[in-house]
Amino acid sequence: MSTLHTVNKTAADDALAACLRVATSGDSLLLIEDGVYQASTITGHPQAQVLKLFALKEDTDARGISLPSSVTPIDYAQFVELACQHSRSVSWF
Amino acid sequence: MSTLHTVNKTAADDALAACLRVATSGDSLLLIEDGVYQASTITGHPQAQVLKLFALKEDTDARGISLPSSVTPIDYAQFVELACQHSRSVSWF
Amino acid sequence: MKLTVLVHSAPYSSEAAYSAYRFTSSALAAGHEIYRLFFYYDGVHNSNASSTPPQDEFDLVKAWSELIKTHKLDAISCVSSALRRGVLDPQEATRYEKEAASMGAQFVLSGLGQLVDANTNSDRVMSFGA
Amino acid sequence: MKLTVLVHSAPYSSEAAYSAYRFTSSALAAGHEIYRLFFYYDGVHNSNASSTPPQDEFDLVKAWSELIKTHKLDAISCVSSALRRGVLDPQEATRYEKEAASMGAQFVLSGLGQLVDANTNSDRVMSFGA
Amino acid sequence: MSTLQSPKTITFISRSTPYGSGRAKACLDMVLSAAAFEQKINLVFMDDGVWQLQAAQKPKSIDAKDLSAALSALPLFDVNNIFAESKSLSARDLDPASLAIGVKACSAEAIAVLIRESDVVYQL
Amino acid sequence: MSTLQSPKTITFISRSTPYGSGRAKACLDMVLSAAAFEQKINLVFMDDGVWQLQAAQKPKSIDAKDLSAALSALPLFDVNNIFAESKSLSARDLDPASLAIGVKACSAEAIAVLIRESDVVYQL
Repeated sequence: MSTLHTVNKTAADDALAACLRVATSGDSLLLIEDGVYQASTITGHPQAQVLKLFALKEDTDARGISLPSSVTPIDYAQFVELACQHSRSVSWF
Repeated sequence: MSTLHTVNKTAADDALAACLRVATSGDSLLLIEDGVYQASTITGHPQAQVLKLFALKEDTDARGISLPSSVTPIDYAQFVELACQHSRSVSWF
Repeated sequence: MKLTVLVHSAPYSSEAAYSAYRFTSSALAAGHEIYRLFFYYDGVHNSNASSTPPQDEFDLVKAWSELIKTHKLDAISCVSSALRRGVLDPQEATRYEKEAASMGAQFVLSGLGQLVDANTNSDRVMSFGA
Repeated sequence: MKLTVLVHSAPYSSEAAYSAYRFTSSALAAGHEIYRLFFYYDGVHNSNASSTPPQDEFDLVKAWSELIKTHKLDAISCVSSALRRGVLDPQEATRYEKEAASMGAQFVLSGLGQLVDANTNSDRVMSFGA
Repeated sequence: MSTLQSPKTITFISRSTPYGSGRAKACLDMVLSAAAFEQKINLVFMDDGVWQLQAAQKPKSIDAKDLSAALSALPLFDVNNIFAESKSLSARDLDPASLAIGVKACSAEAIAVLIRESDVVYQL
Repeated sequence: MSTLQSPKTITFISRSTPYGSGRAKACLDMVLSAAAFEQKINLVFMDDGVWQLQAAQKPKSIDAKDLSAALSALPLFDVNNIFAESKSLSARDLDPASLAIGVKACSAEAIAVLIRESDVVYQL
């Protein structure tokens, strides 16, 4: 019954904040596109502690961003798998 | 030598904050489009005190927004006048 | 699984349409079925066959076209979004007396009912926007 | 005064192109000269004559066209932005072997050099974007 | 189109201002289309989306159609589960009792429950 | 085109990420065009625009061209007044000494001076 959330905006936008307010324990959060710029700060959000955290490797590589150990890099094939493993997705943009 | 700044984004965006950091005494700030949603809070910014503050009446009317007395409503004809009275403009979007 | 991909954004102006393309390609490569591609709002620009990026840049419109042809995908451009944005098929161009019909032959103009249908008949819907 | 208006945004997807139109109309009404309209980035969609909004909605593409015609304005659509976004004139459509040329006859495809020229020869440049 | 089977529960999260972009209108069109096919609909306003609920909009001044008027027609299409996040309303100094249409002010936790009970969620 | 007279001072404020939208590339194209016509150019990175300066970008992974590589060619076009706002850099934990190209870290006050001394300012 869990949800996959994707966020593709930097901290200049309120998309991640909205997502974190409504994401619940067991949900997954995948940072894609410009969302990967928030990988290093997301673990500071209390609400992020109960989520499984991922970032799209193609997008982190493109931008020269390295990930903290709490955020798992995945590729597009694994992104598809994640989408299938969750009951639904919410794309925050 | 003064500058006309326009801002067309809500507080969900960092456009106004950037504008306020670099706008200087004697500059004018005109809120247009979604920027008019910041009319009621802009006077709380210390940097806004040294600026002449305007909001585009067509956009406040459209959105049902009322202005504090510190922000002057102007129409498109006055917007054109403002643009001509200043040496340059910066559109923050 | 049966997946539907909803695309809200134009090529070039944001990365989202490219991400949707990569997601779709990867899903097909993994053996999933794409029930429908639905291009909505600025996403309809993905169906504009007149798009001509520089030769050394990735041609997303062409890539979608080839993916749709190869896998015989059902690719719908939302008709009300597309009309506003000037992406017409020959039939709509004739109806509205417009000279140019730029929509690619791989795409079909249709309404939001096709997205409601996709909700019902897909296992998952994935949205991409900016 | 001589004014140049730079438009970065498409109709319908944001209000910015509409604001640019109102600003331009008001400047002309006040007796100012519009040295140039320059449509850049997503702004080139303002020059797509195939745009067909619902009849009860404001038709911004048509409004631009009429304003340009009435006042004989110099209206330039940035060629590299327009090619990417599939807004071609007949000459570019022929050159790139595309079937559809949807750019309105009131607009001219040209390069960013025309914006540099406008910087030099206008008293003010006003930008609109989203 | 394949035959529509049993209705799905669809939650729409509308997070955009009414006139600054076309997103709010595009979201409403999706809602109306789902309503026409008799789906179970939740419509949630969050963040800048609550500006759509501001009273006394007069968008004729910018040649736009009144989005709040269109929203007020939703009950005619049997769209009755309309929510606005309390935190988003209060951050914008919007009084839930003085909005253009009747909505249920709710917490983020309540929105989380709506999402969990949905087959499909759209955010725009 | 009318004859170009004496060069103008043009300041470009680049506030967008390199690949999330086409804005950063569009801003760079404007800079290069102005440089080709030998205008006096200031290029300022603010807010998310400083992400364009991140080292070790490999945008081939998303089929994009390397924007930071293009930026590094700017001195060849005599664009040497390149600034990044210190506050924007530090907010993103970017070290001015380890960026993809050489820029002058500067205060918002310094950017205000650049604007005041410009004939035209573009923000993208």
